[in-house]
Amino acid sequence: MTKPILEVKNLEKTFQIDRNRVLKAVDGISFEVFPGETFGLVGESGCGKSTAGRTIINLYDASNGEVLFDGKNVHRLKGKNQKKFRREMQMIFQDPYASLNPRKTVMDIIAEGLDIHEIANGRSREEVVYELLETVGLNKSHATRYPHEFSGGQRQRIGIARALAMEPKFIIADEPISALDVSVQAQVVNLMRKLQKEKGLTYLFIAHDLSMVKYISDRVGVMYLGRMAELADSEELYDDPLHPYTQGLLSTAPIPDPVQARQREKIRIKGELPSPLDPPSGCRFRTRCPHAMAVCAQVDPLWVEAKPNHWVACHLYPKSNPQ
Amino acid sequence: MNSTKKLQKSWFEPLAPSEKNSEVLAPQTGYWKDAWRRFKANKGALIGLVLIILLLLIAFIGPLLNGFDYSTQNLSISNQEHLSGHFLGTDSLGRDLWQRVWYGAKVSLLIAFIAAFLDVVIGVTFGGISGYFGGRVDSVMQRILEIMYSIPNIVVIILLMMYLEPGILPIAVALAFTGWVPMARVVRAQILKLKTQEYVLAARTMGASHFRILFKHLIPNVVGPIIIAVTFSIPSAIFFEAFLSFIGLGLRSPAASLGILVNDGYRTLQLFPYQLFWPALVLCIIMLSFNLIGDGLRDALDPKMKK
Amino acid sequence: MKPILEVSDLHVTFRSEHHEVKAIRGVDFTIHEGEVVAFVGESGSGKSVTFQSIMRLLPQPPANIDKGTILYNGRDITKISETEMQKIRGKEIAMIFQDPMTSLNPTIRVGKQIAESLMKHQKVTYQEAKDRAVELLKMVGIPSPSERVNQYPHQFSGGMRQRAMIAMALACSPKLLIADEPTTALDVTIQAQIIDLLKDLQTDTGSSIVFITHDLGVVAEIADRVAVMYAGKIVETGTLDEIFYNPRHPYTWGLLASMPRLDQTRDQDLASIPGSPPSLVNPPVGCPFTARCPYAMKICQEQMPETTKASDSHQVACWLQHPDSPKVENPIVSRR
Amino acid sequence: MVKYTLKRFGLMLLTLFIITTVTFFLVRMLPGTPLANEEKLPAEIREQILQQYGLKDPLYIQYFKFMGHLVQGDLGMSLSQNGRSVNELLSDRIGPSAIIGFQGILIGIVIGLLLGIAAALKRGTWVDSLASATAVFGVSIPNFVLAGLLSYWIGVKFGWLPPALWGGYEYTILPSLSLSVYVIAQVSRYIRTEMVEVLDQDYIRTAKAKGLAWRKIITGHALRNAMIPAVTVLGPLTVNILTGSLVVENIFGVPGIGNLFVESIMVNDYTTVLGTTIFYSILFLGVTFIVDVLYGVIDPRIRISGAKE
Repeated sequence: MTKPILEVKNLEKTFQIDRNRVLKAVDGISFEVFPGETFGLVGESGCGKSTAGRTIINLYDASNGEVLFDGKNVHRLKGKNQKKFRREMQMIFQDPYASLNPRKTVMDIIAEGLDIHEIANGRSREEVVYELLETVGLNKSHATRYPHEFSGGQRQRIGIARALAMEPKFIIADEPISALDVSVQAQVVNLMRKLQKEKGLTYLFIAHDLSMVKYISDRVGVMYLGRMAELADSEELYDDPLHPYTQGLLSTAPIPDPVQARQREKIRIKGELPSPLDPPSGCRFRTRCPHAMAVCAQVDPLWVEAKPNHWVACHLYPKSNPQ
Repeated sequence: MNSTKKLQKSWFEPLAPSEKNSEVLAPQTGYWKDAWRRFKANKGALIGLVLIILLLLIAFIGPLLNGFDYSTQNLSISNQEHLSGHFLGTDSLGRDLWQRVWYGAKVSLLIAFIAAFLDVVIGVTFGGISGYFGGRVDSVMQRILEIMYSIPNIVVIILLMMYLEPGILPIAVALAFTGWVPMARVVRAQILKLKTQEYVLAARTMGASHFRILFKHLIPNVVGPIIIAVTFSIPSAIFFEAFLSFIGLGLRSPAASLGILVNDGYRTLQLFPYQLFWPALVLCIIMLSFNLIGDGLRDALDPKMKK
Repeated sequence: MKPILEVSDLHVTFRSEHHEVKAIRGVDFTIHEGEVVAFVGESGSGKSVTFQSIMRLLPQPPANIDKGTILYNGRDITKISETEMQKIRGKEIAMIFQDPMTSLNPTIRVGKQIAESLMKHQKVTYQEAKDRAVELLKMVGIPSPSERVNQYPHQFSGGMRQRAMIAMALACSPKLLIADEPTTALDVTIQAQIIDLLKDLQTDTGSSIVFITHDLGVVAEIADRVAVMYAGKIVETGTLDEIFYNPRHPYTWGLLASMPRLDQTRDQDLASIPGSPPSLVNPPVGCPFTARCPYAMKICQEQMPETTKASDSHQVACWLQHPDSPKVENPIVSRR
Repeated sequence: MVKYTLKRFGLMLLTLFIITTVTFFLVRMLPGTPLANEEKLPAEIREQILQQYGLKDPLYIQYFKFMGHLVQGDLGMSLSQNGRSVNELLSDRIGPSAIIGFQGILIGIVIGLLLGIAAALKRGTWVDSLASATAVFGVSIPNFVLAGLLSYWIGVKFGWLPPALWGGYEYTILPSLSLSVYVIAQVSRYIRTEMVEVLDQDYIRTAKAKGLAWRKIITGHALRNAMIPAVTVLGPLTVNILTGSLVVENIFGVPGIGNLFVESIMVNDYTTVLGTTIFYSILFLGVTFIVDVLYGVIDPRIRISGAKE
């Protein structure tokens, strides 16, 4: 087996809300991402998936645990290694309106990385930008324009071009399509897939839409209230979800097919997300779980490989139970 | 299908991709061009701009039109409302009012501009540091700001003026002493909001330095609100300068500023109201113009910040 | 089934000093008693504007109904006075909105906000209305309703607020409920709960529901009939099965194909619709979808297609339906 | 909520302490002596007076003495008015100031509110234009100019009201009006903005969708929510009234605190200047504090969750 490009080990990220309250946004998650694959991170709002992504790319310091990129801890990088990391890992953002500086032209936005790292590799800055615009399906004439003149989908392409300018190996896509219209979502997803094939990119794809994550990812991790609930190959996760939360998510995810919608088994997740400031003891999901047992309130389930390459944290699976 | 008249067969041939109207982009507009368009559409603002330009022109050219100066006294022609050559008459010491008004206007404006400049320097630095670095730095600076804000500024200015020698620079400094506070608040709030914007995060993920983020991403996006705040701090400075002279803490005669002239005008109000009227009119026009321009800029530069 | 709402040739324009946006450009449809009709479309397609203008919720100016009739129970409500309209709003036709955070008044207790509607339409006292509000909150599944009724919206979670909105809308047992993207702002698990709730309430009360959404997945869960909107027009309407399994309009094909299904394999690309919707400041003279349509013909640029019937319940506005046009197969394999 | 109030109160006391301290040293370090105007006094009498007022002590002793008295509410003796305490002076003068200040703010708020609401409801009509014209003129005409114009035209030219001095009720009208114009401008502008914003909110649409009458929506939903943030404008208004009172009282010869303050500055009466400054600070801080607490009480989001967003 190849070596992972990214290893996340027991990562924690806490925020001090005020003197007495601490928000554990990410509470000890571990996973690996291998070169050339797409790893999907899925969960509802407040589950910590975006915080995880931002901690991995070192926008936030880790409160505990570590993130290894190419074997090096990203939070301890200095000097040249730091610079190299800033080029090799890039991010695509959610909001196509807020992610581009409104006062800059498309040229300057895309070339920002080139300017910071002084890399145009002998070619002129313009040439590189023009080529990138072509790559993402825009053209030269767009370079002198400002972001507000573009549609949401076009802006997202500009964001992708900006990331590509650094010739990265790894891209974190933080809900890149959730702000876009349905007909435009597919354009962006197809573009991302095309780029992955052509450039051998590795993706960490963060989203709340299970069907899109499942479609684009090789492997998927499901997060709930700061913890990882389940992790498996995407087909496997769909065919045999182990965690009751994943089961619920799969059965509630809207599918554009009335017959299937009518026929599928409906597992409803009752109640609402508890406050992340005051999460339930033991298994985080127990307050909404149809299978909750006494043990769930007392003991944190262990993160175990219930089936080959299929990990889960749930007391229904004997190995998860530490006793 | 009544309107389906004679549809020709050829119309049902597929269109080549090149024949389709491809995506039309919104017309190309820069931020400033757009802002200028909105500003022009605002009649009040335009009037304000024209008034202030005219006023500045007259303030510089006007004094050349009669041969007097602002300080020469001639008691033999005191308090003459209509006197050839003296367009606005003379004051109680026989000084030419036309000269004094324009000289005073220039002095008042100079003080206001210096004060506004100091406001920007102090306010932007303070607000920028406080907002950008956040955390403990911010909470300490925020406390200072709160305290500064809760002291009635007029009291501070008066106390300072009792301490400082009246002069153009001291007055400007005293005005800036409290004047920077609103500026700092505006800048801090903006930076606080902007620094979590995704384009700033994007710059950080690419390894941009603090310097680059502040000057390439944040400050350019705060320029609008800063300009607006400056435009409003100028009339406020003009007001306070005049106010200080009025209560006797500002510049003193024979120097002239609009405040001194208004104050002098009051002494003779009952008998010679024109001596109050002219300087008061110029003062009001300046204040009005800047307020109008400020309103226009607020709508033009920051359509969302209409407060 | 008796028609309850019949809209024909509705045109709505937003006018400002600088330009006009022709948001709705000739919309016809009928809602029958007891059915759930979904209106699907992208942002800017006019689905929300259609119903907000029917309810006269849009500020006028800038919005203006230029043309068209809206028959509610046979009566043209474009002609009635504002006071008459107030008797219809909330009592006959109720509405719930996308964002439950901003759609409730933050400074008024939830119970009072529900009671307002009852006091207006059923002339009951405040106390009676409040008692009824407790029942309504209970009906929409809010635990300990007698305490909740005295709380403020910010004390409710997102899902709870949407339930409260539903309780408010159903207070006077309206004949028609317009749900404008009621689940878009909610998480998937909560979205499913709200859809279940709406379905159950619809079965119990037998009222009609118009469900406005951009999500075909949600449509598949709830609708009896579907209307697909694009650039201010309805391009296709039909029963749920007709739209999903026998769609006729290339835009509907595109929409259906661009959504991944949970059982979709990864080797095939998603079919995507190139480009983005046209600006409605200067809408194209012909079919608005022409620029993005893989089957576009010359006629499409020149002339708006007529609405044709594919079946009694199924209508399409596309030149491909014309006998002279080339035969195009529905590219989506029927997955029935 | 209680915690929030206490915290605000603490901050207010701290601010007051800082202002008092800074003012004290600033005033004491002023060039020239308080008795500069009475240079002809024999040396020993000067000494005696300085002794009597405690001005011979080292500065820090004076400071502690002063703070000690201040805590008991004693502002010390006036230097210019023999034998009178600053407290006495202030209580003599507070009446006229309070009357014209209160009337000014009342007129300002009532007219400002009506104008602002009308402008927001009739956006784009002549009412709106009138309101914005009033607002921009109101902030552009300095109150010392306005006061002069009112005094000259209404007082001298037409003789409708007394142009100056202090007597019966009619003497309060012109000063109050002079003070109120700025208040009208600020309040109407602020209310209009808030109101327009509130009318744009989704919950107004919800109320409309419930079938409520427009009038009911305005009174039951919009006004209430627009007024909550408008409470905060009271703080700046107080400062303005205070600033205005300094000149307006001077121009109209109103025997108020503003006049006292200006007179004391002229004659270097340090203790009175100091006392008046402290009085003004307490007034302003008190209003700010009340506004803060009031805001918390009338906005349920703060009252119940205890935090500003």
